[in-house]
Amino acid sequence: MGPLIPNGIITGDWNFVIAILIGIAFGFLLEASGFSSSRNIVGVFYGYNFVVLRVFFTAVIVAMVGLLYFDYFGWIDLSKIFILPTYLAPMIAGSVIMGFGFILGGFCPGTSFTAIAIGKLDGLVFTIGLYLGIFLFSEGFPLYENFYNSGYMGNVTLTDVTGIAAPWFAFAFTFIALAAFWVTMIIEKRVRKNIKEYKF
Amino acid sequence: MNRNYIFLTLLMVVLAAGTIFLKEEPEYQQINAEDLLYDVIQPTRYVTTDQIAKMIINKDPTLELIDVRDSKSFEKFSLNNAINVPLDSLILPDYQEYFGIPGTKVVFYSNDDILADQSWVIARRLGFKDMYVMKGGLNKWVETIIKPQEPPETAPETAFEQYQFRKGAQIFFTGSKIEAPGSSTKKEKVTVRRKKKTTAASGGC
Amino acid sequence: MHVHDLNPKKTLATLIIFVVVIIIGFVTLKRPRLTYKASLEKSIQILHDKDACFNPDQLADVLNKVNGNVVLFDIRNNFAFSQGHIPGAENISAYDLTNKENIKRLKDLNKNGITVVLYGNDQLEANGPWMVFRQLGFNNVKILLGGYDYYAKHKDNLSEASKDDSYILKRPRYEYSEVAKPSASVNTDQQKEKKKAPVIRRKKKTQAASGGC
Amino acid sequence: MMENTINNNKPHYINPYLGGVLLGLLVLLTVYITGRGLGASGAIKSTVVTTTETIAPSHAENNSYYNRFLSDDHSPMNNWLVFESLGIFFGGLLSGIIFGRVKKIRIERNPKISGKTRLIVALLGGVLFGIGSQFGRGCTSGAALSGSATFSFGGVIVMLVIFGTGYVIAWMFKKLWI
Repeated sequence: MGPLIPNGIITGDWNFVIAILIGIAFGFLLEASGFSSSRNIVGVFYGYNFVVLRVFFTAVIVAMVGLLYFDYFGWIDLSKIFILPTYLAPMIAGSVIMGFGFILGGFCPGTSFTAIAIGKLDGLVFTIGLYLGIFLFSEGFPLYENFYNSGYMGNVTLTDVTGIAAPWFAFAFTFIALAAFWVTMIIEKRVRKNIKEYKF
Repeated sequence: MNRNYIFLTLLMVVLAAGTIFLKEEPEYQQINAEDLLYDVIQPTRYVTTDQIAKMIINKDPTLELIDVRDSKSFEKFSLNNAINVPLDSLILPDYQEYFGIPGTKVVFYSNDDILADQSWVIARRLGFKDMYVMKGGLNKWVETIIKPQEPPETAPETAFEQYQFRKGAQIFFTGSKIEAPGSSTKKEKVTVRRKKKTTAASGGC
Repeated sequence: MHVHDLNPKKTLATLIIFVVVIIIGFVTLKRPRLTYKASLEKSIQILHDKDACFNPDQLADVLNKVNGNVVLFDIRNNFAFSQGHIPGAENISAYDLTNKENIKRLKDLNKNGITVVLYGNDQLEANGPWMVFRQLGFNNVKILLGGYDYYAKHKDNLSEASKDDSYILKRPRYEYSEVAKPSASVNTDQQKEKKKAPVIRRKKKTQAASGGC
Repeated sequence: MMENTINNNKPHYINPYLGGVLLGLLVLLTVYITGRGLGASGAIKSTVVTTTETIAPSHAENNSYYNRFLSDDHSPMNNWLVFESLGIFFGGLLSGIIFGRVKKIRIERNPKISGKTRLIVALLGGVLFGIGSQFGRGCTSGAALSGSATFSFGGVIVMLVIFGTGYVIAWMFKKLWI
């Protein structure tokens, strides 16, 4: 049955209506979970607010587990969904750069949009920065085109790389995530004792 | 409150652990057994040697001939541009790359048609489409294309047309001359007509 | 100050809804009516298994009532069956063979250890159904080599079929490389064309869709 | 100590696990409908490509990066992710209105740093994130969240490295946040 659009069950006309609706749900969840505040987000790195870790990992494990069940039920054909291609070296480099950008800016692209929506100037500036960054990247692209395309491994999944079946990864992720939730709950309580209440 | 969190944690662990017990993915993507049973009783997969000859002569780019005999026989003789995929290695991933190429018609052939048909069934179970079996196989190929039999006088017009096509194809595949003596002038006319068609289609040859 | 709601009641409710969806999935899961019992490797082995086939001389035993553990299924259409068939054969056309009742019958016959011999006009006609039933685990289903055509030709001396092997297919009847050899007046251009290395096509790996995010 | 119950009149965020479960279900729904996950940086990329193409079309065509996303039949703006990102904005607005967080324009910052510093740092962060997201083939939502959820090897790498880097370098920027 699914995925609906690649299987032609939903035609292209509805595509963008669906895009907006999904976007609204996404934006709502990001904002309602507290991602419109950079200080909430960065809290994950300083131990005073682990909301990012909680939301993010809960989302990943629910989606992972759900996908496996839905595939089993024949609702989603896992072989037809888009698997992000892996370019190992540029991906690692890019993620390190993103890590810096994350801790400096305090946002990631999606969350900065919601920050703009509730009137935060830093979110707007971050988005302008994103625009400039991508612009700079594109202008200088010929310089690192080879690097950009290096380390290509194809649209590989964890199973393709390690040979371990997907459910084991789902289980391992779930286990690690749940353990992390309990540990961070304790850490957060301790850190907050030593920190003055932050206002935003 | 803490009790609810413990319950949540346990629920999630159970859900995740449950995925491990879901049926393991089959090694190969296979079609539903019922669909396969339905597909094998359709005679639409059979194509004649004439059709294949025509496609080869026309250099039909969609044609992909698969020789399912063993490699020894394949080396001795094979049809033009055929690929050797012995039945026993059909399920090896390396060989599967030959199948499922968009816009191609896979045609299996063997000495007769049994082996080719068996390959067809296995490949169909693997989910590949647009596959055909050359009915009669190479034996029929020899009888119809390499050594075409002249139809009896009483045969309908179409049989003669077919015969003339086969004679043309024979030249294409063996390079032999038509036995000019013995054939009546009337037939020669027909030959010319058929030949025209084949040459027009075969282009350079 | 904005704080996060710490009460997980709604979370629990949502997750339980998710679990309910999964349970619904399990309940509504359609089990396929037929499943492969033989792996692909096994399915190919079956094709080499002589015991999966039924020789015409074995058929003679059945017709002479020596072997009563065999039923014959004529999978041709009604018309062909009425024109002539092996005595005692039942006409179940290939299309009907996939019926629920007939599959159930095959299952029962399998349980009772009765061999089912499928035949069509030739071996090819029964090949598909025979292969699939074998792959579905019906180890009692066999195929009549030579088909009805061979039987009709050798009706009277079936038991001598063991000496004759013309019903065994798969063999080349000609030395192809010899037969297809060009005669003296070879057109060299054509020969070159024939010798040309085959253009081997392989499926392109699916291309990565453009930027994800 | 933190309060266990929240007064509904007081603005608050939803339970993070609730947000997570719903977000996970949303990823599932998105994959179910579109066959691919969520994303955000792609929309900015489309905007960059569109503006460059409008201002300097020949330049855009000569650049091999822009060229990947240019095609004659439709504008790169006509992109699934652009509409999705518009939705993100409106979704954020909706949530902000419901929970009473939409206020006049303001800068959120650590009281120890000036607003100007915060803006400069945010801009720099944005630039870095923009560059990084192109190398990483996606940002936190596209690569890390949706990628990991679909078991993509690259997605998991991106997720681990982003958070790993964050933890490693957090001490350097401590003054910005606490």
